[in-house]
Amino acid sequence: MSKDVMADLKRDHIAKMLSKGIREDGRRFEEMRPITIEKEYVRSAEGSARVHLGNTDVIVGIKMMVGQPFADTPNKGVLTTNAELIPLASETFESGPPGREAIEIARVVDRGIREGQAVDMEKLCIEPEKEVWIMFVDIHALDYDGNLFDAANIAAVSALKSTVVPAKRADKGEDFPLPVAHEPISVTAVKIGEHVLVDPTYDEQSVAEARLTVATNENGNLCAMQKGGEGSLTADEVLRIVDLSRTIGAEVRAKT
Amino acid sequence: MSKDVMADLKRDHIAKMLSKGIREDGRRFEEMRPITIEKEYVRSAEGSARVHLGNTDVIVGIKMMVGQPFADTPNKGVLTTNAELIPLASETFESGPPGREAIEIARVVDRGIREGQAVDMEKLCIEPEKEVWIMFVDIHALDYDGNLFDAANIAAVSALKSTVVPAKRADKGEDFPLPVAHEPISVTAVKIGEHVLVDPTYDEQSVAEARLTVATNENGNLCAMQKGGEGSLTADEVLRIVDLSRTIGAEVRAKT
Amino acid sequence: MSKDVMADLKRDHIAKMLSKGIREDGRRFEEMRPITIEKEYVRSAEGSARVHLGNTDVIVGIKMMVGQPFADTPNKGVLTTNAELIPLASETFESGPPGREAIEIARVVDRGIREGQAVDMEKLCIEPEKEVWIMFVDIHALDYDGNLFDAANIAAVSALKSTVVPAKRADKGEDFPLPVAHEPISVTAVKIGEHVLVDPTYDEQSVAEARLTVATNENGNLCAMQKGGEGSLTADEVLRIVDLSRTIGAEVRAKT
Amino acid sequence: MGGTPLPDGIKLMDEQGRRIDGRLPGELRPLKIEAGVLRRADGSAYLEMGHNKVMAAVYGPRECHPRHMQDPTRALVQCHYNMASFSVDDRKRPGPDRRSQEISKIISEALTHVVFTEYFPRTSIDVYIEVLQANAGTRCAGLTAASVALADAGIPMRDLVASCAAGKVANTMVLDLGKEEDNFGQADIPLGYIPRTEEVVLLQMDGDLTADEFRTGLGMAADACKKIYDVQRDALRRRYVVADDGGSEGVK
Amino acid sequence: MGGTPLPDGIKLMDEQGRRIDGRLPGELRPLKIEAGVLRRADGSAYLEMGHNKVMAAVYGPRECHPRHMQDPTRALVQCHYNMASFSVDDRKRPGPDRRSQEISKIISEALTHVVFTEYFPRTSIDVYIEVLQANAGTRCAGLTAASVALADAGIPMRDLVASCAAGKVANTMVLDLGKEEDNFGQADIPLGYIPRTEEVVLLQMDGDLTADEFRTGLGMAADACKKIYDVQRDALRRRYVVADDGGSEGVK
Amino acid sequence: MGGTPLPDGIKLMDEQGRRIDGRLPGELRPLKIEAGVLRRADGSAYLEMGHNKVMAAVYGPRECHPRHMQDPTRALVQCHYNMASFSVDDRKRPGPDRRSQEISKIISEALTHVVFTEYFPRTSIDVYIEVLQANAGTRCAGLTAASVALADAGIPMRDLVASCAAGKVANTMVLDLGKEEDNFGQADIPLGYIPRTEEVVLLQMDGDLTADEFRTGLGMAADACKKIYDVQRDALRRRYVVADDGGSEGVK
Repeated sequence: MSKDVMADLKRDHIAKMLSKGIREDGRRFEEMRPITIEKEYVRSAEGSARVHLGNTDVIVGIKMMVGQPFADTPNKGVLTTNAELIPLASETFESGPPGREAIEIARVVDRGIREGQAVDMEKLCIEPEKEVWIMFVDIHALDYDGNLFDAANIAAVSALKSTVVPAKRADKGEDFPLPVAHEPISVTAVKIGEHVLVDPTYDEQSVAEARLTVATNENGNLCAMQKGGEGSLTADEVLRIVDLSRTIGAEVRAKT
Repeated sequence: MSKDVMADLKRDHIAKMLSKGIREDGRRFEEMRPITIEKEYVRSAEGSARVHLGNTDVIVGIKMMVGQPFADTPNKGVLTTNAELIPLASETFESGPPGREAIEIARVVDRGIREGQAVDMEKLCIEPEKEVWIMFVDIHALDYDGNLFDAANIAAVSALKSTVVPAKRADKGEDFPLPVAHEPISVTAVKIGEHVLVDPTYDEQSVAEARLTVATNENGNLCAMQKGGEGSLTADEVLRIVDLSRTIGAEVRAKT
Repeated sequence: MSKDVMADLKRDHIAKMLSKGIREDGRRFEEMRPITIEKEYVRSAEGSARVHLGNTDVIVGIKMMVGQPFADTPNKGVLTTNAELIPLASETFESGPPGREAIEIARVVDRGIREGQAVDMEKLCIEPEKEVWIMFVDIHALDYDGNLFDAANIAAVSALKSTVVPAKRADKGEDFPLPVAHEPISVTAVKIGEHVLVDPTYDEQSVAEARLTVATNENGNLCAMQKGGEGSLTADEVLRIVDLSRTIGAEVRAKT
Repeated sequence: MGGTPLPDGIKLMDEQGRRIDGRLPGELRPLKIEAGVLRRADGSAYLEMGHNKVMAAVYGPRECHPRHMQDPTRALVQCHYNMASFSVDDRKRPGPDRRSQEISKIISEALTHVVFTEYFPRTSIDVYIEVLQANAGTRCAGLTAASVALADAGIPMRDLVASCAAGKVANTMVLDLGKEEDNFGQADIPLGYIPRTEEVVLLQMDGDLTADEFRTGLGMAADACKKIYDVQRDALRRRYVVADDGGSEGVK
Repeated sequence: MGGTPLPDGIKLMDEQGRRIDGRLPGELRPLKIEAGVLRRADGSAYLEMGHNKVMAAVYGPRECHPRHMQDPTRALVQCHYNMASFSVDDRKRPGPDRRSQEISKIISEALTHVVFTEYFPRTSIDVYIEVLQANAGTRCAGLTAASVALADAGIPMRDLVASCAAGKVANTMVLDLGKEEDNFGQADIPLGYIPRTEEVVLLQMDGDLTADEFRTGLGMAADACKKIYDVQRDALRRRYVVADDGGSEGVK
Repeated sequence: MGGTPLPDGIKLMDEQGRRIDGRLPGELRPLKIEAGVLRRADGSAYLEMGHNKVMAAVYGPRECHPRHMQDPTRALVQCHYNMASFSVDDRKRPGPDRRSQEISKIISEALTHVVFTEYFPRTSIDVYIEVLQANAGTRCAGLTAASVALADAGIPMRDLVASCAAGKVANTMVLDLGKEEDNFGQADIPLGYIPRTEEVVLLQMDGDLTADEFRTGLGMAADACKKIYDVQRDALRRRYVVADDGGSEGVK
């Protein structure tokens, strides 16, 4: 019970502040937290980045392996995205195989990279139908203060941009930089009462009714979207968040 | 406790009626429930059938894949039978990997098909030791009112008879109908007190002391048998159920 | 609570006796329990041994299979050690996949065999980079009265010495005895209060503060070591146990 | 979206603006819903949408296991979306994969919004969606069917959720993508919607769309949900009439 | 049954009616049972039948975990049949497979019939069967051994269950199939039987049999169970005598 | 130890007695520890030792789940050692393998020795060790970091555990093996040690050593742990100072 009482109190407090136009950390409703990106953070990975989005801290490592293509895309590399929400990062994360929350984050980040055509997958073909590069995007949360969707997306795009395909080690010619073609950036907003806030903190996220993540490309086109939460959005709210995502996404992209 | 009290009351009621020669749905002791069979129910399967046995409702789908033979049967196809007792079909079924109940049903249906030589497995050899057809028999319960053994067996045999091996799709020559050689049919009976009833409902099954499933072929020969339940049977009861199975099995076979 | 009270009482009793120089079964502190070894206990295995160490009873079976070498050791066989602490052997063992206790035992036995170079793994190469012999060392506990580390190690070494590689069955030439090069023997000691005892019984183990397993080879060299338990050892205690292990290990080796 | 190149000889849209299965851009596939089709479940619905065949069943409110998941203030709506192994061309391995877990999560959230969960604290309302035959759009089909099954189970609800997708195919915004359109199209927007209150409760998108195209698609899908909503209500009405004819006590 | 063709040069029965291991059709393999062979378990038995080596152990009655499985009216008899990885020619992967789960289920049911479960409500009686060396007929060997282990544990029982198989080999009904007979024979009928009350508590069959052949096989197996029953009782009697000699308090 | 033959052109030790990374035999790799680096955890520490990068976090004392694991007399210290999939050259499959479970067990035991577990009955103190980049010696790095994280969490402790390995390379006893030395060396002795009380709380060894060599290595590692202990205390002192500067209430 006490947990629920706490949640109610927190919700009331946050909502009251929001009605005065104030977020708990002083940001504007449409403002991301500070972003810091450390590329090539992990030497054992082919590409990596550690991203702080406010106090949210996440590492993405890219590993490249030679393997078989899927039957229906014989001349394309394979993308595999995985998120480990290890209990080191939050008491709300549990040990064991990825739960629905981790799966959702991995799949939304994957969808952004895949549908946003971040990587030219045809250039990852070694021999059609036989051998291609398998690209593992592994998301590792270290400290969780909300909005892992965007933090992981930023880290993934940054890591991809720093990745060198280890062709020489695998006896497949010379090493080459991963052919990054686009930089899809996601922006996540939540709805709390009447208000729409981008880049929610843990506390904001925990009292939010609904969440919408929108990934856009350099040309402002949409490539992926995911609504979450048990509340609803109006079509107008959806369209407003789409607009926010296009604008803010462009600002974030400049930093990756 | 209330569950056990309920079970006791139910048992008393059913037993009292049986001693007057009456089953709860008015059937004779040696009478199957009405059977309806919809073949080719699922287009995405190579063969399929949906069977209603009274209110018990089950789908069997057959999928054919090219794969490797077992080392000790290099010139034969491979049979794999699987049962999913999904919680959609009954509150007594649980999510997760198949439990002992599902495994028993799958294995008894498998034994009937395999030992009854329903399919000429040598005709499923593509190249000895290298490539054969793998036949997946997937049993999916939709509504559970007892006696899944027989419902699944009937659905499986019906589905096999409707199966077309997709050789063309796999680039292995022309499509051909699955070579069905025999039609092993199982009949299940339970013992409640002094009485032996065929094709038990859920309620009858839940108060029965023992169960015996007997599968027979067109020639009246036995090909598979499985006793279940914590009660015992006399040898005479076993032999009587064997006889029932041969007679009733022939009637059921005519409908598949 | 009662369990803990029991443990306290047991500890007090054992400690009191030890302070008088007496172990519950009358052994000297530096004395192993009687060892009996039945080699070739299981005909279905390529090699096997059943070992009683006092009342601790364990079987090790060796199975040999043809498989692929690891990439970094292309001309060597592969060693895989597994322990099943099945609940038949003790009420403290649980069903299901191996727990940390079983994993530790398997890994310590594995380390002894591997680092002690018990088997000349290069002679298990069939064709470099392509085919080698995979050696499965399976440890099966039957009755658990403490010190499975040493019982399993003795059984493993004895089983290896009785192993014949079934080359003929696999169509790889003539059968030949497994090339056993060394016989690493482990000796385990525990610390209870001031005292160090080798080869602890279940009761001794359950009240011990720390455990040290040391495996040595014929030349008296150390090849593997593992400390366990929540207590500590002094460097002197460690070195004393190392010496014990060298002396007692030589005596045990003579029996395998 | 697919990313697979269109096989030779396949055209997703012809010169007359007809789609590969003959539909117009704004046309749904044939939709059929039947409520109350299972005996054992507390509520159920069977749905066909084009070549999709989906069964939904509801059990509950009932005691929530494991107990530490119980919410003392309300019921948990737990959806389990599952594809039968034979529902797709290449046999699917039984058991939940990552895709089905994601779908289960977002459908659970969408349904939670319409159930009066606060009436049934500490309980679980379990929604099982079984895809028997899959042909693109199964998550929408499943959500639509599950809403009807919840109502059939007599669970108090604010409203029904209707669901369908819009998408982009051959540079045209269309409704309710079929299998080839899903494989070779340009974008897909699955929507869960409450037509009466105009609320979006499920929304995903993948592919490549301008903001304008998205706005158009969202509108098309929302409009189509109104039609689906009518079919849902009709199924429940027929169920009620049948029940009434046969004596409502006799049905369950 | 096998379905594998008989390798060249192997004859399952010779002209004199002798089987491949020299037995007559109605002859059991050599059987040896020893009770009380493990210290840690509450009861145990070791059994050899031909080249089968099986160990059975019993723990309980003890508290049943997890708690929601407890039956307030009686004990649960839970059998866990397991084959050691080295018990067969091709190494078996550790852990339960479908076959062992099925066997565990039917042995649990057979043993439940003879245990006075109602004396120990809410408890579990756990029976572990370990196949150390397998050579056809391990489920019968396991059930026979488990009965003895239960009695050795002092669990109150109506009677012992004896178990063996009949089968058809080279067109002849025979007892207790060996490995080659199991691989290349025509039918197998594993039976669990209580000789005194003439009750069938475990029964399976696979292969191809006429009704008459089955009747014959059932009779043969039931008769053989009487002999096995004597060996079981003998093992328990020896155990008692040994215990008595050594002072009954000293044994456990 | 490796057993892999040394690749051509690689020498583990040169004529001057310098190791492959330029260190002298008794020299540790550069060590850096920072305490209190995570917000969400109750305590944390980041550690770099050579090319190892390790994060440790502590949660608790908190309620122990599942309940049947609770100890009514004390807290359980439960360590979970995990390698990130990208921390090694060949991607590691996510999830615990046998190696990480063994390491988790021995680190749990080592830490239990120094925590006043009796102050917190029925609770769990969870220690998470994440290896972000691995370069030999990660279990020692993890244990060293975990000690600092426990202290940072304010858990009452007898003392800190320091950890490092000695080993044998090119017939020389050396400290703190690097990756090539680990792969191609002759022996490794990971040690967990409490310098003040001179207690060994973690100890493993593998390879080939005479008793004298082992004695030498144990001594070298114990001495090195004193230096590591100083770096640990220094990290905690800096943490305190920083906290103090910024106002101790503001930090957590």
